[in-house]
Amino acid sequence: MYHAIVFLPLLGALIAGLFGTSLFRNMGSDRVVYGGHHDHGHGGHGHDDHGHGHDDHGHGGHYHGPMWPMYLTTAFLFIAAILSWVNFWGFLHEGHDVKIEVLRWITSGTLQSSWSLRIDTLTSVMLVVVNTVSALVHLYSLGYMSHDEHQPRFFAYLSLFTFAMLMLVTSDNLIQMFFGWEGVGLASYLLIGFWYQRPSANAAAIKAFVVNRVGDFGFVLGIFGVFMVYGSVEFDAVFAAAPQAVGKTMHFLSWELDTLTVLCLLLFMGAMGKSAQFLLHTWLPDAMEGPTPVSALIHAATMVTAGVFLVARLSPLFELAPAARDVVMVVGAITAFFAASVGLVQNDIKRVIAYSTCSQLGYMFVAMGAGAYGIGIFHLFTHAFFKALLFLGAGSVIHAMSGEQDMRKMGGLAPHIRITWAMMLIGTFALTGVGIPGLFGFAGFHSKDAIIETAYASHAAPHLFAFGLLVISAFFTSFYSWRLAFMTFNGAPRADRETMEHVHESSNVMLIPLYVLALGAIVAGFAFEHYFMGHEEAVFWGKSIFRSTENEIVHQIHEVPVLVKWSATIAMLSGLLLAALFYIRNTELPKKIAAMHQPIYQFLLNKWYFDELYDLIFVRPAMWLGRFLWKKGDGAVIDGLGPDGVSARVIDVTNKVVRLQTGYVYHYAFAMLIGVAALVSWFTFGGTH
Amino acid sequence: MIGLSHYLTVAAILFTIGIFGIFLNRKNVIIIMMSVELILLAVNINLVAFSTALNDLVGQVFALLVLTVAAAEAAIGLAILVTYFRNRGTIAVDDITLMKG
Amino acid sequence: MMTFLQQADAAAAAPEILLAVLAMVLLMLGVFSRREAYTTVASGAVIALVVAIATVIWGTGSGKVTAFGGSFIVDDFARLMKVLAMGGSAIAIILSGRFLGRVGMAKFEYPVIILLATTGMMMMISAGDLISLYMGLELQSLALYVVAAINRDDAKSSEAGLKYFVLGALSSGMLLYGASLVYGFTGSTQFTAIAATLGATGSNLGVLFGLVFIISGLAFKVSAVPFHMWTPDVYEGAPTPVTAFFAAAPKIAAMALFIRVLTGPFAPVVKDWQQIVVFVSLASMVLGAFAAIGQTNIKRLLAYSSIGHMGYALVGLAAGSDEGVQGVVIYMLIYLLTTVGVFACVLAMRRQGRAVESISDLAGLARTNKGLAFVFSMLMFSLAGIPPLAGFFGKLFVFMAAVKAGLWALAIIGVIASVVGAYYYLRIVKTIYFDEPAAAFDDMDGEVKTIAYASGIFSLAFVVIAQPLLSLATAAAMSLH
Amino acid sequence: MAATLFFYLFAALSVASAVMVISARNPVHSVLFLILCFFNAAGLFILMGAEFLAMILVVVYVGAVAVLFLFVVMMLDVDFVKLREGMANYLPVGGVIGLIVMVELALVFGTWTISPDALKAAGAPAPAAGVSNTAALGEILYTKYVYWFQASGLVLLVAMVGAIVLTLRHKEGVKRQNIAEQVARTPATAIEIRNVEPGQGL
Amino acid sequence: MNWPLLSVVTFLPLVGALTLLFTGSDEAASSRRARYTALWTTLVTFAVSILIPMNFTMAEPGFQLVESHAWMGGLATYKLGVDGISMPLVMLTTFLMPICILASWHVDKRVREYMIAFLVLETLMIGVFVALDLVLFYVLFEAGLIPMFLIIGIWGGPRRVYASFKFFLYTLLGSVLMLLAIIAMYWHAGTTDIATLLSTPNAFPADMQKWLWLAFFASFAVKMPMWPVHTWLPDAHVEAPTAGSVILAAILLKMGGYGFLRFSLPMFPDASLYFQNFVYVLSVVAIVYTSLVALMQEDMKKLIAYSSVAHMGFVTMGIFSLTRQGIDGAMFQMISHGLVSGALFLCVGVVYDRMHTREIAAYGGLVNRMPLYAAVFMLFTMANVGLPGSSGFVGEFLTLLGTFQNNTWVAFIASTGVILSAGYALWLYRRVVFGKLEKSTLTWMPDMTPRELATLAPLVVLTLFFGVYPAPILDTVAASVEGLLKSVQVAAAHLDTITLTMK
Repeated sequence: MYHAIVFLPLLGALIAGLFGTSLFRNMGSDRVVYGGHHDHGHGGHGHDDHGHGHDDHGHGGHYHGPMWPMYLTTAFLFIAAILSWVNFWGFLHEGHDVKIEVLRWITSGTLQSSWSLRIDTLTSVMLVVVNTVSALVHLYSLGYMSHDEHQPRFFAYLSLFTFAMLMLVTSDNLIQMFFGWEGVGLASYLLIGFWYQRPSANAAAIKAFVVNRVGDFGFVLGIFGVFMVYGSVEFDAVFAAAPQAVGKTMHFLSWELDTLTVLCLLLFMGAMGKSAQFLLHTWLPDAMEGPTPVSALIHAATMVTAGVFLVARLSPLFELAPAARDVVMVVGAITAFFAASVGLVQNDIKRVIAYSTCSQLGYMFVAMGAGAYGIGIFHLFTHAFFKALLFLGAGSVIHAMSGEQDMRKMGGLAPHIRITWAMMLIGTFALTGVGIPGLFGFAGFHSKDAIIETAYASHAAPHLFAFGLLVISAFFTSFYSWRLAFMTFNGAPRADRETMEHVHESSNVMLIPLYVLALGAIVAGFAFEHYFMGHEEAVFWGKSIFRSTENEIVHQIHEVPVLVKWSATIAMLSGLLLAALFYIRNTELPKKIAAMHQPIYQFLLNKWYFDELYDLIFVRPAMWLGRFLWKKGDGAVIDGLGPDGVSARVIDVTNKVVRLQTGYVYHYAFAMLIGVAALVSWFTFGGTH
Repeated sequence: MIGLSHYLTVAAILFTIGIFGIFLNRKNVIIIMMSVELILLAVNINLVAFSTALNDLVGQVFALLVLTVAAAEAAIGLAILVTYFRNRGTIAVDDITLMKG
Repeated sequence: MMTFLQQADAAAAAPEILLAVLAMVLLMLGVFSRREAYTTVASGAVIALVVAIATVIWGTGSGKVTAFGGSFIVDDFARLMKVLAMGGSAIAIILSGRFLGRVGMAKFEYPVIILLATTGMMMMISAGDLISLYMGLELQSLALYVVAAINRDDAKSSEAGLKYFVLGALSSGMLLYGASLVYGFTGSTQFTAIAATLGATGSNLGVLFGLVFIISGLAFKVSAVPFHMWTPDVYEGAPTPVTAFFAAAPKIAAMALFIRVLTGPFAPVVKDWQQIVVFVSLASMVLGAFAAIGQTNIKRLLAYSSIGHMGYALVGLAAGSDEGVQGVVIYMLIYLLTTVGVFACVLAMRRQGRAVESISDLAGLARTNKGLAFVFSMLMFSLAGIPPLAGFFGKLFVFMAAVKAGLWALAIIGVIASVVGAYYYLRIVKTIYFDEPAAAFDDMDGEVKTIAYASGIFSLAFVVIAQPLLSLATAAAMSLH
Repeated sequence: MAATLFFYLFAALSVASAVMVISARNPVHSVLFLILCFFNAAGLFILMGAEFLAMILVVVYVGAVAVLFLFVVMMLDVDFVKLREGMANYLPVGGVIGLIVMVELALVFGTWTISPDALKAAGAPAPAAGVSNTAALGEILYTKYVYWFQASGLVLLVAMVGAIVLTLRHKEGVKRQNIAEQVARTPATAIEIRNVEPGQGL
Repeated sequence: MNWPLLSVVTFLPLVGALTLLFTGSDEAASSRRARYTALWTTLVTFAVSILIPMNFTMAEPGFQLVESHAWMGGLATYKLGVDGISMPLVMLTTFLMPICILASWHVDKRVREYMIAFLVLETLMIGVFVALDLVLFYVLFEAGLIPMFLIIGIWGGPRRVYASFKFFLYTLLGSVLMLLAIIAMYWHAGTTDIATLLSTPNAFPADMQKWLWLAFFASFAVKMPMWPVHTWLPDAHVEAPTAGSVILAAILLKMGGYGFLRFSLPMFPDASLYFQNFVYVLSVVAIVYTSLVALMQEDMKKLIAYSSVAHMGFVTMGIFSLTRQGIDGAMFQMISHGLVSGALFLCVGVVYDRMHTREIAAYGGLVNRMPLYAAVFMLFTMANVGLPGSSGFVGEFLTLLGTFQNNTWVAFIASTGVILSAGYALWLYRRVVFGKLEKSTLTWMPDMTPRELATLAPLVVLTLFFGVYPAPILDTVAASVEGLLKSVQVAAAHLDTITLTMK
């Protein structure tokens, strides 16, 4: 079963990739006449590739090949998803951990790692999340991507991504985890750049990959550190030995630092990259260049949560490194606040959701930092449903709007696409955390509000800081979520006539996933709260998450003041009201306020100028340095003093030497005399005889 | 009393003059050839002086052979000079620079 | 009553006597034949050399033989070097054949003079006495002056002869002066006696001065810096086959003499002459490498190349050890066999019957004459000392000796100079292989082609066939004791 | 005392004439000074007791070599006046170096002593009094040192052949008598009989 | 094995070359025959070489399949053998050669000479890896310059003369010092037999070791190439024909790494420890510096060449980490880089054959016409970036892991190379493959031909295979590396100032 869960997507990817694509269609023949730079005779062969706008369907042409690879791939995913639920069901009741070694991988001296499947509660939760969302996104894409000539490639990428993600969550050692880690990065890169004709998509893809690599840089150093300290990269061995390193220091760079803090922070750096945390978040909004299903799958539900998963998985280490956890909490809180603040003013429908994702990930990390791993994972779990729902819903909107993503050109869509509207509302409820404490709440209500309480209850040093930011973020979240909903669905249509005439509800193949996710967004919270953070918590998580005996956070959150309990709800309501005021009641107000506070507005609109800042301090210097080292370093200094310089000097010497050979006999004789005189003098005066 | 070193000194002076003649002369190849003869003469004086001092005839035999060879050398040298003159119409040392570098 | 010529002496000097007599016979043949006798005399000269080689190998006994009261030494070293020198001469005569005919210089005296020069070389190689040394040297040199100017209607050729003569005379003057000093300060001209005296009294300034002058004279003959300056001009000016001859046999003889003088009579003052040889060797390697780069004329380039090569050979001598001598012997052997091949290739550079000498004339040879191009390039790589070609092993052995003797500066500068030197050899390969082809050369003469190819094959195959040659060299080096 | 006087006379004259050899304006004068130099050197030889060599020096050098030089100088018929345009302009440097060598050589000679080993090494000890220098040389030259004697013969042979090959010219257009050819002449080679067709020329 | 397997493998290509040398005159027909002769020769060589691993005992750290004959008058012996370090490199060579020949199918200039040069080169390269005598090693090591010089110079691009000279003289200058060191070793140890030298602990006194080490370093550093003696490589790569670049990157560079492992480490352990930081610095600079330079390149091959320098930086760093993982990683990286960079050059060759330019700006949007090419190129780009699952990852990871054990700074800075490599590789890919197909000159481009696919397919398979299952290589090198480290450890035991981390 486990093999099927993990490897069916891989199989699907291969099938879609090899049989569905046009890889071999254009294969040249060896008889091709090579080499005509200006051979216009070949012009006729060229495709007419012009005229594709920046619509969501980058390639005008339809796919004409067989559909079965894609159906098969989707079917595989559904099988995997169902198996994952079966497995999850097992863990809800007396599940037991499983470890399967598939193949030996990197072995070198004491370093042993293998491809293996480690199934415990944490993994099974992730399996459910990944496979469910993935299966639904596959299904959705059958409709959404039906106009794209590269549909099979898309499916191949999706399945490949799923496989990598599964490898990540099932790994039982850090290296395999790193494989999955980078694998999802690759898939993300491929999918963001799926419409390769768009320069912006390509740029975003590279950005995503490179920024992720920055995180991976920390991650990989963390792995090295773990190996250095524990002599192993296998979780069981490392976790078993983890306490040995408590209080010890290690020599890292030029400092003696607390071992566990260093290791955890390095590993957390990986998490920051993958989960788009503050400072390493810049790629996520740009990643919206990819097709919308991708955003739903990768940039909302699964990949970006890998960082959270990592911290949870490594809870035995983080639990012993409180300093590191404080950092996690601070970073999470800042991210939550920062992303939410930026989300307030964005106009691209997907970007708003993207910032929302970023912000929600911050919440999860605050939970992690507080030591409430189960709660963080719970939010991860619920978030997957409603955020995927939002994205797919947004996709449906975009689909309806013929590819338009700018909310300023939407409005008044509710009557035309009622189902989508309903689904989006459910997603918004879930995200903003609508619910009545103690009674019922949408998914986010259970998980997100719990995190806010956790932050308050935590004993970590920055807990109040985190709490404050989270509450503000909750308010922001509510505001931008409703802003999105109102701007899109309410008011008068701002799109042109033609577009509006085309607005249509999506087909069932796209709506069914929405239903399923909406169901999740509604029930996932209260249905599973019990297991993830309730009374069954300890049993449910078993050994997959480690909490030290002093860590009582799960119980402490029940003892927070009432005001704290209500703080999230209040924030949510005020956000809702403000949004209603701005975007239903008085639609001129936002512009006025923006005009009044232009600096702040611009600051937020430009995402705190992070892109510009990074461009200024990393990208440009790197480029400048590269050019400088190339032209000046290699060219002028190394070649100039090295080979080229030396050969020039040799030529100089040669010219001088050759000039000595004057052709005059007396010069030759003189040279001989000088030689003799020198030698004779040498023996007379300086000789060592 | 005139000893060996006197003769040797004379030889050294002649030798030096010979060398001077070769590289200080810029105009006439024949002078160079005569300088060579001076050098050989210096050698001969050396040999004979040593021969006397050592009471050994080999030095004189050597000098005799040097004389012979010097004659042969002069013949060859002059022959070459003649061919050169026939080709170039000059024997100025400064002109012997078809080849250089 | 002493007999005029004792039998034992005659036997030891049989090859020389044979060669001299045959030279005179051929001279008579040439003088009294009615028509152009060049071909006949040349063939006769080659046969004479072959016979003399056979005599050296089979007719001079074995082990160390001295004759004429110690003035004449025949040992394995002498035998090997004589064979090499005579081989070089024979090849030079063979190479000269049609070339001289084409420029109207096919005089029968030419092979005769070469034979006499070779006799001189053999006397040098066997010299056991300063006077023998001088006589051999002069016999060789006078003949060489003549052949350098043999193309007497050519201004360059006679200029070459003139320069060679003037400087050669100066150098033999110096050598003689040195010889006279050594004679005066040791009381003898005999190598063994000199060695004995020096061994007993150690060096003194007079002997050292003599040594300096003698080394100067010898260095001139091997064209080592700073006594090298005649080389480029003479190489360029002399007719190509003559240059080939100059580059091959006389170098062998001079180097042999160099070795014999320094390791024989002056063995006791090895520390002193080592300094001179190190200097000379270093200067030669460096100058050879640098100056050659600036050349456009292939013969001139080869002249500088040979200066450099003599520098490398002297590295072995500078070591002042058996390994060193062995290295020099191997080096000279490889140098000889490579050089004749190179000159055979240069002789093949003819267009419309006219010889061309510019490096750029080789452009694109690889496409007009694949075989010649390949051989030429391999020989260039060999001269550059790139393994697995023969030239590398020559360098290897001399540097081995230098390293063993602790001459690190010499070794390091030497190898670096060899890299600089590689540049100009590469440039020729580049011209041959990379450049756009110029007009094709005329068809190669059969004998030139044979020699070129044989030399090319030797330099390629040395890596496999080295064993017997190395043992010969070892035996030669050992026989000097 | 007389020996000393003569030594200085001969030495001074030979050095002086050597200087003139290389500095005379006219090469003919140079040759003449060379001859003078040789004469004085011969005098030195006699002072040292090498009479035979002194004689040979005069006979061979003055009689043959110097005269040869004279011949060539005259034959080449160069405009010598034009040639003489001063000495080298690097005389100072060259002079200094030359002088250094000379001084160093002189230094060495000052220290010369005959080591006992050197005396023992004599290859051909000078004969006892009574045997003339010439006879003593003759004794050994053709016996003990026949090898060198023969070698010098070869050297001379090379010189002869070389000189001839370089300078001998068969002038074109000069008719030479070839006796053998003339004697061997027959009517068959001398007369050609042609049958001339009437009305047509040859 | 009672026949000289290694000699046969080594000299089979030479036999092929000689066959070509002595046959064929008619241009067109002989070109055709030359191609097939070369292809078959290399294929047969590869087939025969498969016997080497089959007859190889993995657990045995010493040399196997040893042959020995007298040579060079007692100075040296003709001795061949393989161990875990050389065997993979031999296999890499024999494996890549048929691919190179196949990649050169469209060479139409002086085909016979071309094939001869490659076959000779193959013999020399195999010989370098199997030689067990210092002199023999040196001879073969150096001799490889000649065919490579000709390959670059005759069949190269516009600046081929400059590039070939630079390549030749630079590497020659590096090696001649090694020759002197070899000689010194001979006089000191009395032998040039590598196996004997390896089995003699502390064969050379510490002071001497330093000089010997430096001399060997001069040679291998240039060959690798290490910063700052790397500048010949970009030029050579840019000008060399495709197959030449492949050989250069895939095999010739490995000789440097092989040399460090075979000589520097085990024979001069004290010096290796002494110079460890020195190598670290150079390696790290190489990684960062050349990655940055690669970022700005405008020529595809030059970019890949610079990236090669960076990757070789990982190799030297790993080797001199003196840890098991570092050395294993370096060995793996060498093999992997052989496959990946070779493949990348082949990829460039594919488009170069069509457009005759390597300028990045001349391309763009190739994926529109050449999806298969795009897929393959992507795979190797990712392998170059060191994505886990491709062979590129394993080596990079292990070398960094090994280095981290004894110098965190080095590992830290070197790891930034991981980020930069992603930058330049993906940017290259984007500029060449992605985007709209806007240039009219590109519109006729056909996708890869079956021949081109055949050259790349084996590399695709191996890159993925070794990425997923590196054990064949790691197991092969294990015993030898273990032995190597033991000898270093033994030698280092008396150096109490330096502690080795042996994990």
